[in-house]
Amino acid sequence: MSAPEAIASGVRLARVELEVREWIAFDEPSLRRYASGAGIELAAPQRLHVAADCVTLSIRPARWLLLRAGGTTGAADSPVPSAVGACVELSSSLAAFLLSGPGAREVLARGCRLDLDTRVFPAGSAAATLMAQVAVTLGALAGGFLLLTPASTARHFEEWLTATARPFGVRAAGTLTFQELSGDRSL
Amino acid sequence: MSETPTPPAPMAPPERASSGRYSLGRLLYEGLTGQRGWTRAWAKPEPRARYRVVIVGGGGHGLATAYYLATHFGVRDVAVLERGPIGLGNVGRNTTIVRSNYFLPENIAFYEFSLKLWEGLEQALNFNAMVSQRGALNLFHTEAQRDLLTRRANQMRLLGVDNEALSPGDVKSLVPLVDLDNGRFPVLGGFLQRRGGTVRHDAVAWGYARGASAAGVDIIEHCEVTGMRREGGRVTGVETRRGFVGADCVCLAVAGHSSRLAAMADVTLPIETHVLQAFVSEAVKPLIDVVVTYGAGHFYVSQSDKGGLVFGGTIDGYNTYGQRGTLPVAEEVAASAVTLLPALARLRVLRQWGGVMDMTMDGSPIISQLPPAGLVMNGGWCYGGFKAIPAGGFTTAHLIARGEPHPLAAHLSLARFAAGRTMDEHGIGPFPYAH
Amino acid sequence: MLRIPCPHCGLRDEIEFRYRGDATRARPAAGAGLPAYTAYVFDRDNPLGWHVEWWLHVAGCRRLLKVVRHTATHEIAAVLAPQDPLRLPPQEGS
Amino acid sequence: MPGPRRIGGGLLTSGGEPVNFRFDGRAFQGLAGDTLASALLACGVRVLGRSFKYHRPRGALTCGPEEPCALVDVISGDAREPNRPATTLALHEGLVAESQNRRPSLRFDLLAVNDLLGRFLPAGFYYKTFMSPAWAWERLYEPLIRRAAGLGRLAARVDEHGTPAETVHDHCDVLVVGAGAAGLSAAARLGAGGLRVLLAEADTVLGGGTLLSERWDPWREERVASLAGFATLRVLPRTTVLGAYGHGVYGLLERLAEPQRERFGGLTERLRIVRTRRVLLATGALERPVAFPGNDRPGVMLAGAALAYLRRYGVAVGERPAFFVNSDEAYESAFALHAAGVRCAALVDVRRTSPAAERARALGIPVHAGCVIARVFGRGGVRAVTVAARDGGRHVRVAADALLVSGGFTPVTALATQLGARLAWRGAIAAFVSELTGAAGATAGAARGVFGLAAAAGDGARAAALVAAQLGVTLPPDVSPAPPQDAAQGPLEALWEVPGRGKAFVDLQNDVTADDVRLARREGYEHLEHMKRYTTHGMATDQGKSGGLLGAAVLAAARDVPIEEVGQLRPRPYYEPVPFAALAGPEVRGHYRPKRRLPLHEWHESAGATFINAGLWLRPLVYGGAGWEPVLAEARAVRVGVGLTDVSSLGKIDVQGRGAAAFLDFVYANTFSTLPVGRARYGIMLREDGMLFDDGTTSRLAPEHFLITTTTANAAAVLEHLEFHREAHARHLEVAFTDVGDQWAQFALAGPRSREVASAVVTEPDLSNGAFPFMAAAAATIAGVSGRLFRISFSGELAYELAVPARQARSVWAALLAAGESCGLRPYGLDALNTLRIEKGHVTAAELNGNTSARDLGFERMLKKDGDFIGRALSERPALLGPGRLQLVGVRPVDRTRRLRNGMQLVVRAAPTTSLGYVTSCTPSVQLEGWVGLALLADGRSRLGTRVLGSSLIHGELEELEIVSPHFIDPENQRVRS
Ligand SMILES: Cc1cc2nc3c(=O)[nH]c(=O)nc-3n(C[C@H](O)[C@H](O)[C@H](O)COP(=O)(O)OP(=O)(O)OC[C@H]3O[C@@H](n4cnc5c(N)ncnc54)[C@H](O)[C@@H]3O)c2cc1C
Ligand SMILES: NC(=O)c1ccc[n+]([C@@H]2O[C@H](COP(=O)([O-])OP(=O)(O)OC[C@H]3O[C@@H](n4cnc5c(N)ncnc54)[C@H](O)[C@@H]3O)[C@@H](O)[C@H]2O)c1
Ligand SMILES: Cc1cc2nc3c(=O)[nH]c(=O)nc-3n(C[C@H](O)[C@H](O)[C@H](O)COP(=O)(O)O)c2cc1C
Ligand SMILES: [Zn+2]
Repeated sequence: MSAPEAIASGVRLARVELEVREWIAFDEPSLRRYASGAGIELAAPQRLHVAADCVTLSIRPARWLLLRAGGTTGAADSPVPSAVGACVELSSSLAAFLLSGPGAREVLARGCRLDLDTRVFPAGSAAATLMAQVAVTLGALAGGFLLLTPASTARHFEEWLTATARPFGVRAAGTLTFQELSGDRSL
Repeated sequence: MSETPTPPAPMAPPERASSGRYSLGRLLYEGLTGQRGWTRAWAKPEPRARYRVVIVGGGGHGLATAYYLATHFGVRDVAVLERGPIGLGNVGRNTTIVRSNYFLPENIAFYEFSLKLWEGLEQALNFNAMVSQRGALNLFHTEAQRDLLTRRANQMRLLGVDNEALSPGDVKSLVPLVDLDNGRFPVLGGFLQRRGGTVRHDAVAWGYARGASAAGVDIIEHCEVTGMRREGGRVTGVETRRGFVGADCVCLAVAGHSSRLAAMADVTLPIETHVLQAFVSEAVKPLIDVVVTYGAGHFYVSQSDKGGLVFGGTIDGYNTYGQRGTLPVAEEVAASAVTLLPALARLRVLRQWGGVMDMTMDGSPIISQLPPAGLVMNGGWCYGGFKAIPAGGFTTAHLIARGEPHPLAAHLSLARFAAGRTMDEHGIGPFPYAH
Repeated sequence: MLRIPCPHCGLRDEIEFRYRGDATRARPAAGAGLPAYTAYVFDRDNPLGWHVEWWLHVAGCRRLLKVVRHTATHEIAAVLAPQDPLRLPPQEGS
Repeated sequence: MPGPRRIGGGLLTSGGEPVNFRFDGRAFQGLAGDTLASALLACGVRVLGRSFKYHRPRGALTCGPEEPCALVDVISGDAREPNRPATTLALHEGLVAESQNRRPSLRFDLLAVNDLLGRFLPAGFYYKTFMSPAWAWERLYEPLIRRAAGLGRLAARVDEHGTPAETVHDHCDVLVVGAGAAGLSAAARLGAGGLRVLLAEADTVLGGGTLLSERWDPWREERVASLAGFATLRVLPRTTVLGAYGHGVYGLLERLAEPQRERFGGLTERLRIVRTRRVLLATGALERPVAFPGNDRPGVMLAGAALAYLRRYGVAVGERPAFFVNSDEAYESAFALHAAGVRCAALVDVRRTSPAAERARALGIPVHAGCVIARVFGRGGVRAVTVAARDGGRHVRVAADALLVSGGFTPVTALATQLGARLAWRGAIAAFVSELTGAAGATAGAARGVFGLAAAAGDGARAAALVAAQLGVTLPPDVSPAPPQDAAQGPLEALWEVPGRGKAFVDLQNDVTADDVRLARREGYEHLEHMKRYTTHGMATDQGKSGGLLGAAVLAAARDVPIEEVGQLRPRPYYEPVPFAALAGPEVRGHYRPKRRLPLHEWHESAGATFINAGLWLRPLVYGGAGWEPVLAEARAVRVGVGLTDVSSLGKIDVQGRGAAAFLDFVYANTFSTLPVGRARYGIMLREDGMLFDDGTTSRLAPEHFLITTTTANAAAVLEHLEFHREAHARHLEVAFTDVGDQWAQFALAGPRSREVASAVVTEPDLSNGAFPFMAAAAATIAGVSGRLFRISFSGELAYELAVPARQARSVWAALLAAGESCGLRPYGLDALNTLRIEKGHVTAAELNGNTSARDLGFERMLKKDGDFIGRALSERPALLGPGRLQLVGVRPVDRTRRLRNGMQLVVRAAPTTSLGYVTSCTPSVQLEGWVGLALLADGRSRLGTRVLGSSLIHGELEELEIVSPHFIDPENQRVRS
């Protein structure tokens, strides 16, 4: 008889401290030029791009989320010229989590309706979706899933995630810094 | 708007039903004679070439319209054309709730008239439709909801219609399974219309069919209407799968299919067709004695006499003619059920289905003359037309027989949209998928 | 349950979208008058068959999509951007 | 081995530990691996329950989830779970079960009198009586009927943690349903092709029909073992596919095995939602009964079920069973029982000859060919049967303690039908098949009428290749071992009913007899779906899985039409009844909806706030204390000094782009393109039907940059409204919207002394009235934090709204409290805010109720004279401009000691039942004496200065009210500009 499905165990849940901005392109080629001039690589659609000082995520056409270390300023802060696009400060708007470990996919399958199989959603993939009834922006890193969620429902989301991950032996892994995220160079 | 009238008496008692009278005595007699004496509840005639009135749709409203035409308005030259067997549309698949607790005074008066007709229906039809005035309870969870329901209750009481406010404690003693706290949206109280309740859905179709048939109406099943014939701007009859049937007046009573039938006469209606789902649980011993409607999500429930919990939620929210159930609605409805009535957690849901409904742009029905002469419609019932079957049938019969709207249904004319007299109970606006 | 292939996000469950109804009715010009607006706001063809409809992908890209869907089978024939011209499959029957 | 009827090992019970359990209070012992039914049968217990209507004693008809009769209540502590099929209920130590629907006991049931009165209680009898007097239904008949109806009794133990539940989302290329010969071979082939396969099997073990044949053990074991070798294949045993939902979505119910339950906090079942590209239905066929008098007696069982009890649990259901069959397949049971040493009393075959009959005779089994069972003796359990020749004449009574029946096999077509496959009648098997074709997937094995295990295995491989090809995958050559050969089979002869006296059941749970079906037909309920509803055939917990077709066949015979014309009952989800908890998933009770918390939630909590639900938000209503007093104290502080409130839940939308101003002119009824940078303006949005949709202030931060605020309730809807109208109707305008609601914490600092407090924390800009006048908006430095400052007022007092990034909310709020201490600054909640705005005559959701127009609320001067905007055209419909509209007014009780109520109706004495409008919002006033309220009143503005009656009949209140202006304080708007 077939053995009961073996379920991967072991997950870690950490909060991540990030600054977040959204760049909006009114003229996409110009914004791209502007970005590369500022040393920022804008991710391809539905992808996430990791660089040492700035992670970019593309989940909406002509828009990018720019993530960088808390309390720092850099190229991502410079205002986008209005002929090219716009930018909106969202650091307070989103809470960030990193869910990692062999059981992470199993945990997310209990709320995320997307196919997160490694062949379908490999490291470097990004998506916006719903989990536990709240908006979640999901990025697959080599070392786990980055989860961005609205600040007002972050506690609800965290409680849900923790409860869901309990059978998988979840460990709270404190707060990570941006460097610990972007150190994930395996992409 | 003043108090609602009492229901009228039939012009003449219906002719002796061809199926004979139903009674305990007859049951006993038939029991001793092998049940040989029972005959068809309604006749199954061939369609004739023409009728004074052709009603399209053998659902609740079509059959009730025919019944009242024949018994109260003296119009017996009537056919009901039904594309399949009668009573398998929405009348045969709804959650069977009857009540008259509405916001707008015009609607209260209309639905109250219906409730009064329900109250004497079984005796009039000689058919036990199990009209069960067990009470319809609406719960509220915020002060804003309390205010709205207070306004509604006060409006009903002005019109002499029963409705009372319940404290959380009253709610608990009426429905002990309710979790007043429920962790998210505590129950702050409820409003109870004691005269509300449930009616055995199938029996409504069968009872009206039997009554109409006995009064001379031809009920013609498996006779789909496929086109409308017009001469000089006037509808003169319908094309059917069984040939042309002429009529002085054609009445559409096809619920979710109203737009399609109206289109046959080049009329575009302010209607979208949406699916509403219902569910039934396994039968169990009595659990819930009234109709309960949750106020913090989409869920309402009553227990059928057979023991199954009959419950439903909201529409799927996109146009569809598919009578199917879907998972997201099932999840939402079950989550609401378990939140409000956590004791149901281990009860099992048996079956899930859907019905396609004619959602109007303001959420209220349409009983109206349509642009071409000779064409009348009864429709736009949205998810609430079961309770309206007696009044809908009666007032539609009035419109057909008298050529003018019944005063209680005058506000339901098609012209209200252009005029700016929409009957929007919840103030949602022209978004049927959100009603 | 519908799964809508969003051109930006991929195949997604219906709960990520907000339905916005019939997409075939053009908004009349300003001053077109009451009858034109009444028809625009209230009247619907409501076909049993192919239906062109708006869906806003609120939980994804937040783009407005024009979806061609069959109202009986729920088959989706096309998902277009608002400005894309329509290619409507033939309506069967009458 | 426990139980006198246990005669062998059994696939599932061999080596099992003894397990103690109780049934109806009696202690029994079974084996690990048993079901309740197998354990009781092993102990010789045949009566497991009472039927729905006639309360006849019943045993188990089947050995699986399709069981109609043997349903029990499972009891744990004071909780009872009703209607569990004993045939699938896994035995565990200490299990307590009770039979259902009997009073006082299973052996003696008072309502068994219904059986004797059965002749008076035909199908639908209740439609013909209990009609008068009208009141008696609710008070007499219905309560009696309700108590008699229903099966088991639900009793729940509800603890604060609730019932564990889980929903898992799965994705695959092919969902294979059923792991019989067909499903196993199909899954293995698909796995070999590298496809992502999910194999779902309802049973606890894989194998389906192969489990019933020893010859097949090696093949099955090899195939099952091979599945583990495919990295992309997952097996889900104990998992039933509940329904097909279109677009490749399926709902599955997985029952957790005992060891898994603990890990998941006591979870017993989980819902799986599978999205797949194709489905392969290998759901097999179910054996069906025959209608004959007494076909429901305990001991009457399906032949295949008896075989299953023997093979799976080592239980012989009888010592001297008789058989009643119409096909060769059904002989397998007789052969297996015979081989196990059970003597067969008689094998009654309706057919005159068949290869299997010859084999049976050769074994010494007494075969009665061309015969039927005419009668069953034994109310509490089969004692004997009468065998009658079909052509009349010969009758023999044969002693037997079980009657094992087979009327043929009905392919399981539920899922295929839900997917739109057509039914086709197949005379050779006397059943409908419905084969899935096209893009949804394929059907294989007995589910499409391919009976015989080897044939089914081959058919599974065929279907796998077909589906793989559709997905563009060519399967590698098949190297699996050849299965055993099928024996040659004689043809089946359709047999539905043996006429005779006495009740012959077609639906054993709902007690529907063949006579009921005929009665329904006579009364005109001749369509199958009418017959179903009139008799309740197929409406029980088993949904007619075994007997459904039988009822249809009896109906066809009564109507004298071919069964194709009658069809088969419409299958709907759920293939197996599913607990509410499993469908609901984990988002229930405390997690039913997300809680949105303000950035200062914890501060409000520590300050003793009472919270209320405002949509998903938790907002502080008042700080400390119940009743009006604390509310009015907070409001008074604002009127006389200064107060501070958290308005962070307001919707905030960032609008940027060259087309921003033009777009706002299009979506707002008033003009925004003329708004200077650094200023805010109150705006109203209409729906396209001309009714008010939302309101709020919008500020111009830069020439091409605006910030919209919306009401809390409509925040999401407004954003969608903007996005929709931009993309549908204004694509020429370059404009982008971003939800910044959670980004900004926003506080209202209000009251005559607010400038003092603001000046202490705002270092930039200059707050003097000239430099920063009413409706000014600017970037600001607030307690060292860069934020935004708006001079807007909801309370009607001099006021500022300060916005800072939510992360800085705590420190800024603290700085404000500290700065305000000397001025007596008081935090105020939503109730005080409401009091203040009512006094000022500002509207909220209670007035913007979806049925009010701009004109109704006195906003007509805001409507643009020129240019297109959403809602313009239809806001000018005749009835909206004409008389009779409900207009916003203020109301006060003439007797100042009396109170108002929200939802009070307004009438005049001359027409006391005609509503002229209603009170929308009211509050005790801090400014004036007594209560003040806002109301919507027919032609209200022309009634200013008159009186009406406020009627709240549910409270028994009738008050005389004066109609006044809705602006109770400062109608000239002096204070906000001071
Ligand atoms: C799940 C669900 C729950 C509901 N719950 C409630 C409730 O609790 N309370 C309540 O008051 N209301 C409820 N309703 C609404 C109510 O059932 C309907 O509004 C009402 O039944 C519609 O009127 P009807 O009975 O005439 O419609 P139907 O019974 O649908 O009758 C229309 C008939 O027209 C026939 N037809 C269609 N096209 C043609 C054609 N071309 N030619 C001939 N015949 C045609 C159809 O076959 C059908 O029989 C519910 C509806 C659903 C689906
Ligand atoms: N002449 C005969 O011998 C004869 C006649 C009729 C049927 N049969 C049976 O036909 C079978 C042919 O093999 P097969 O593979 O086609 O059928 P099968 O009956 O062996 O397997 C079908 C499997 O599907 C499972 N199943 C059904 N519906 C399900 C659902 N909704 N969700 C999950 N699982 C579900 C069942 O539990 C079963 O294990 C043989 O097993 C044989 O016993 C044989
Ligand atoms: C009030 C009510 C009670 C029902 N009770 C049962 C029931 O006990 N058992 C059952 O199988 N179906 C029950 N049904 C559902 C019907 O079987 C059927 O699904 C429904 O009427 C829709 O028809 P359809 O499934 O043929 O489309 C009930 C339906 C209604 C409206
Ligand atoms: Zn998208």
